[in-house]
Amino acid sequence: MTKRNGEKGAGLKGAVFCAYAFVLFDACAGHQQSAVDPAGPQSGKIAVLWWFFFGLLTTIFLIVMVFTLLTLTRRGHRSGQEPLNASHLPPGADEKELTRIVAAATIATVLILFVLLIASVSTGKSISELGDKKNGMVIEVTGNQWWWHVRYWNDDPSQMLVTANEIHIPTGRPVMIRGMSQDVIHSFWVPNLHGKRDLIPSRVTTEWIEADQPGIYRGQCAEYCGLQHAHMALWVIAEPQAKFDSWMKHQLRPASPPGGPTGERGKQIFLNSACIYCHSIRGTAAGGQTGPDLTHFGSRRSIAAGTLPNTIGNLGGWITDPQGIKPGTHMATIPVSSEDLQPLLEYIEGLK
Amino acid sequence: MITQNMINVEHLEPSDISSQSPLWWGQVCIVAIEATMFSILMAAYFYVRLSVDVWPPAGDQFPHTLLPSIALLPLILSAFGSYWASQAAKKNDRTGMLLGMGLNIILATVFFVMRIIEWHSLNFNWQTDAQGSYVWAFLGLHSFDYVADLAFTIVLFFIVLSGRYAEKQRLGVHVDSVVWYFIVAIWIPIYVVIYWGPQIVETQ
Amino acid sequence: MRTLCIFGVCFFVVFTSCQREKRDLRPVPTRLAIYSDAARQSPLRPGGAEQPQLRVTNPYNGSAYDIAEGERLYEWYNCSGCHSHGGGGIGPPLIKTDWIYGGEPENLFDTIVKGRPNGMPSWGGRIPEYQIWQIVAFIRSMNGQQPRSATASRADTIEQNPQTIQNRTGGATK
Amino acid sequence: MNQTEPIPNSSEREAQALRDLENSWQTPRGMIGWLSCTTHQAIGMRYIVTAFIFLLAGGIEALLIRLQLALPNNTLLGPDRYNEIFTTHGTTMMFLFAVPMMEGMAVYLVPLMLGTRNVAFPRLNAFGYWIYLAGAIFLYWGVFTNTAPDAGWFSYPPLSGPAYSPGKRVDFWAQMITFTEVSAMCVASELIATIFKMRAPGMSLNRIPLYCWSMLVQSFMVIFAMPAVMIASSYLLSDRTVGTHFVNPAEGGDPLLYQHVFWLFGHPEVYIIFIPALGFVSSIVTANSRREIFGYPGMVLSIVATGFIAFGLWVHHMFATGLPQIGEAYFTAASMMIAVTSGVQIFCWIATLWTGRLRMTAALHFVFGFIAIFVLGGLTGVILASVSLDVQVHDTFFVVAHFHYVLIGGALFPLFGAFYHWFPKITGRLMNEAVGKLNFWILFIGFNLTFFPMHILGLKGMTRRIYTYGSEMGWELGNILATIGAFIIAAGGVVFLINIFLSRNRGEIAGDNPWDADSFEWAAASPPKSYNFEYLPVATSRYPLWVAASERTFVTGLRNDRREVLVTTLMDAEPHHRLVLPRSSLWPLLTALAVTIGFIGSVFNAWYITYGSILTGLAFVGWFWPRLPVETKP
Repeated sequence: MTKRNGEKGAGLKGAVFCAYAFVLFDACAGHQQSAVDPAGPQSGKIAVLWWFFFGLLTTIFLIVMVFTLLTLTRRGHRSGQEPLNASHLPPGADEKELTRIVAAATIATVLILFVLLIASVSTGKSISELGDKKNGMVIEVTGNQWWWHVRYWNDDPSQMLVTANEIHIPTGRPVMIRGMSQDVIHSFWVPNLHGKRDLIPSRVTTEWIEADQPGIYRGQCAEYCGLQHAHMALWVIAEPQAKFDSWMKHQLRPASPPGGPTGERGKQIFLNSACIYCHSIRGTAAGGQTGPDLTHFGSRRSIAAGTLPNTIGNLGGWITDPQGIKPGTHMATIPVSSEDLQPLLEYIEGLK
Repeated sequence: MITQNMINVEHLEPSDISSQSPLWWGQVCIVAIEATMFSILMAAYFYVRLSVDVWPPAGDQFPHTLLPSIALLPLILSAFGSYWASQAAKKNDRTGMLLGMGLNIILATVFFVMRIIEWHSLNFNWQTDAQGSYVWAFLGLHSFDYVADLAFTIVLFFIVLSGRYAEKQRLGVHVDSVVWYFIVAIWIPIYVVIYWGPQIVETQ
Repeated sequence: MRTLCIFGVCFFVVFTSCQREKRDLRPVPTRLAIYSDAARQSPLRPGGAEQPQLRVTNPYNGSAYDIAEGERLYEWYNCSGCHSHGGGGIGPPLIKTDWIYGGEPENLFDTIVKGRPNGMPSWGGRIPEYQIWQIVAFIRSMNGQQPRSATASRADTIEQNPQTIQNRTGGATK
Repeated sequence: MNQTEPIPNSSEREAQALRDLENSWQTPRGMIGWLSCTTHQAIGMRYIVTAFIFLLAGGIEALLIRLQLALPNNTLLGPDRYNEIFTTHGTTMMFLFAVPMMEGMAVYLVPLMLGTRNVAFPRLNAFGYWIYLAGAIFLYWGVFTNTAPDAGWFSYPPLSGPAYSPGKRVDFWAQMITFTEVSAMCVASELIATIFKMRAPGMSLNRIPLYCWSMLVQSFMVIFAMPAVMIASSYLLSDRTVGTHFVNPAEGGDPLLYQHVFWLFGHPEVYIIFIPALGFVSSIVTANSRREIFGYPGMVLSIVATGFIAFGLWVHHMFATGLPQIGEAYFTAASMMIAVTSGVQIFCWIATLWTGRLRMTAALHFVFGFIAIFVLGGLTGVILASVSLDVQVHDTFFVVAHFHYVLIGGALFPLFGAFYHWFPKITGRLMNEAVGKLNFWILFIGFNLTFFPMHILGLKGMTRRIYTYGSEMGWELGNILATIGAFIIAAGGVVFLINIFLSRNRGEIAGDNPWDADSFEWAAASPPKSYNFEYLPVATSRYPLWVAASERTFVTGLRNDRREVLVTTLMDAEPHHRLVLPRSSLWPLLTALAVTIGFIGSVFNAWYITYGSILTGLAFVGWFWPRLPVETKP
């Protein structure tokens, strides 16, 4: 008897788990990197499909569990039936009925799967139709160990904007992400906007995203890409078209000159250091291509692909000890003397 | 006393040389493994080939087709030697086994020499490009199997020659022929892929 | 006997853990590297007096991770712009045995740190010392002076084996 | 069964026959004897014990992973150690625990269930074990010498290629795969030959125990799936060591091709682990519900169908790489079809339990746990089959949760059930049932606590294989729960080990058939003699031990003074001929050593392929060399 209660406990526990699940799902709402908190038509359709699957499959799970646990209660009725009859087979009538029930359950399974298949394929189809080549804009995202190179495509080369680790998009306008990779396979994933798309060397993969309302959404590399896979995040900032346009206009301008003498000194320090082998700042002699573009670094939210919030203190820590903050990163520990550090930080942070 | 419930199997043969033998099934499993491997490799070859425009890659010669085509003749004939040996093994015919295996070994060696000559004339190796890697993988893997089974046939030949053989060794001759048929048969699609593949699906 | 076996196994395990796979993810940050005395370009010394020799060894000798890092940095700092992939171009080839300024690790280090006349810039104080050592380790690997087991068979990008390239062009003209 | 000896005045002959059997089947004593052993019980046990040790090793690695992830911004393990540990954990669990464990159980149980005395190729069996052991030691030698692989258990190039994984780490991984796949293919071939040709007379295809059916299907899957991983790992190894371009896009190779080939193996691999578990469940359910299994033909067909379908859905691991839509729809449909075949099995078990008279043993507890967990894992599998949903949850902790539900729920729980079920057969003593049920509850609760929150973590955006995360991500609660759960699972493991050690020495004596079960292994002594059965049994029914004792039939006329077994026909299992199996031999070990030299050497120097081949060839000649005097026809 106690055993039976135990098995019933399993059912109870299942119910508790479900409740717990709902609580936690609820907690997802408003989260900046959540697959069930859609902020665009693509992720919206996926979320609808998700809740449809979730509801149907949970029901099926509960039905199967109920029947499984009911087998235990039936044992109670029959506990006196030992020893067995010689054939070890219940009466033929029972078997026939069972056969019918199992066959019906199997057919039901097939039908339910058909429904799910149709739902899935039609969602996939409607998502793929969301892209709009006429009105859309194209952003090239190139994965690197362990940061994102971003280029806003424009037919006019002078209007092509290069930035890193942060994507601004206008709301209500479809955006095509053209994914590429410089080294290993990465995966571009901003769950609030759309599912992930792998960035594969030697290939170009594409995906359309769109944001319904202004907001800041976090994305992260989803394909294991080596030591610092954990610290390869990016931000997608959706803002109204007008705001986006002014952002774009600002970003296309070369770097603003340093504000004061300390900044000017910082600029000289930067240009005379090895920083320039990897980083470029438009409007100066720094033209390195292997690291993120720093032209408007000060306007970005984070340092080192989402590793740290962008503050002057964090930047100081990052420049003096990148390997301590992000072990294995390709950012070199450039020798900067302590009196040079402050002007350098001021200059870089001043690149709004 | 329940005497009627016994099946007596004393009268059955203490060994068997046919597809009823477990060893035959074991060899068939090995054949299935190898066949799957080569099939996947061939599929991979075409996957890679169809993803580029120019094939073979610039600088690689088209493989010659004359010598490999002529070489098919001794190869296919060697399977008949193998068949002869396996039939003789069933009948416990020592001369037949020796002649069959001898024929098999000689023809197989002839084929292999022709392959080496052809192989040597390729102007690319496994490090050159993907086509080189695949061609060398096909040739290398097949040659590995080929040499292994040829060596096994030679060992069996000497065992039979020495007279130190019984059912087990005769069964060995029989299943050896199964593997040999496979090695001959799988070469034909590989031959088509290596020597004709670049020309059949040429897009230049 | 059994204890002996266990000791044997422990010995085996400890001493086969070689340099090859060492990964120092947080190398000693930055010292301004001046090792002018360490690098000896000629056995001749001024005044004939034997001066005490300062020995420097490459901490990354034989380390696969650091050789690979060196290879990356070799590209990133555009060494290949002059030296190509070891074959030389504007600058001298690096796949060779006769070096103007010596081919030992400390000589290479010294060359990179100080720069050399006719175009080789000085990198000392500009990039961290550990990266210079990584580049040195990579350069040595191009000459086959690193263990085979620690060097990559090929790059993922382009064919670097001159022998193969030669075979191929040779074959094409045949 | 001794009383069925037909010859009058038989006791002396009987004793002589037993002595002869004992003499011809026993393994020689001493170290050499131990190394040359070829009996299936011993080899099976070696597989089981070795694989269990690797389960513990993989478990410890899992605990380290969980400790690192318990708190945000944790610095217990650096990124390099963490990557090594999760790679080793996955590799160990898939290749060094799950597959060998299932093989070991089969090597032990299948000949007993079929009513024969050994597998068809006993020396190949021993060889397979030595190769597996060598591969396992090779990988862990790497782990302990700071050469652990760190590119994930599927090692996608270019990350695992020569440029981004310097050193020998990935080579160790790839070559370990070669070892285990050779071992798996040895076992698969010998199981196919055994199940096809060495069944008890009368055990026609429709009387084969479901466990043996599942092992047959599993073996065929190994035969057709393992060549794919052989190719994938060879691509990687030859690219890394001799500079080929199989996966190098710059020279015409293709990194995606590696994924295709790997998953062409990798997806069937999951079923290779899971299908034997279906067999365990069927055996346990039949014995403990004390009725014939419901829907035997449906069960067999669905196992076979699972085996086929498993080869057609590998692409659902690659939905995020961007495929043509028509392909996506096909693979979605194929992936969902698996739910039908699994559903049929679940329905049949529930029907059997429904109408049976249950005996709630510890083993049956694990079966109930299996149904609960596996059904949930299967349903999340349906979610993963949908392309649109998959691109959201792929490579997140949702997937981690899913495959732990199907693999731990679908394979480990039945396996624990099988331990409890067959322990009395293997040792002669029953395991403690009360501790067993406690063990079940600890594992069940710990398991759900660990892996259920991972579903939610995945939906909240926590990607796989990250070694740390920021506290602003809102992932703390799920992670700390999972870590607590992991330690509860570990406690369950400890309870299991205690139960094993106590029961082994002090457990209740079991007798031949403690569960009153139906299949032939319960007709043998507990533990089985080296020759399994004094007289090979004849199958007169699908449930031969549920036939009244007076109607059971046996085989006589096999010679006892050598290792003779009976070969029967493929379909109807009519006796066809007798077969002499080889004696104990050192050659399997020597051959395995030769192969090991070739495999390990070739990681460092390609010429070792040649040296190893020559050594292996010589060893094989020794293996097949006719012994003097040559056994001739009597």
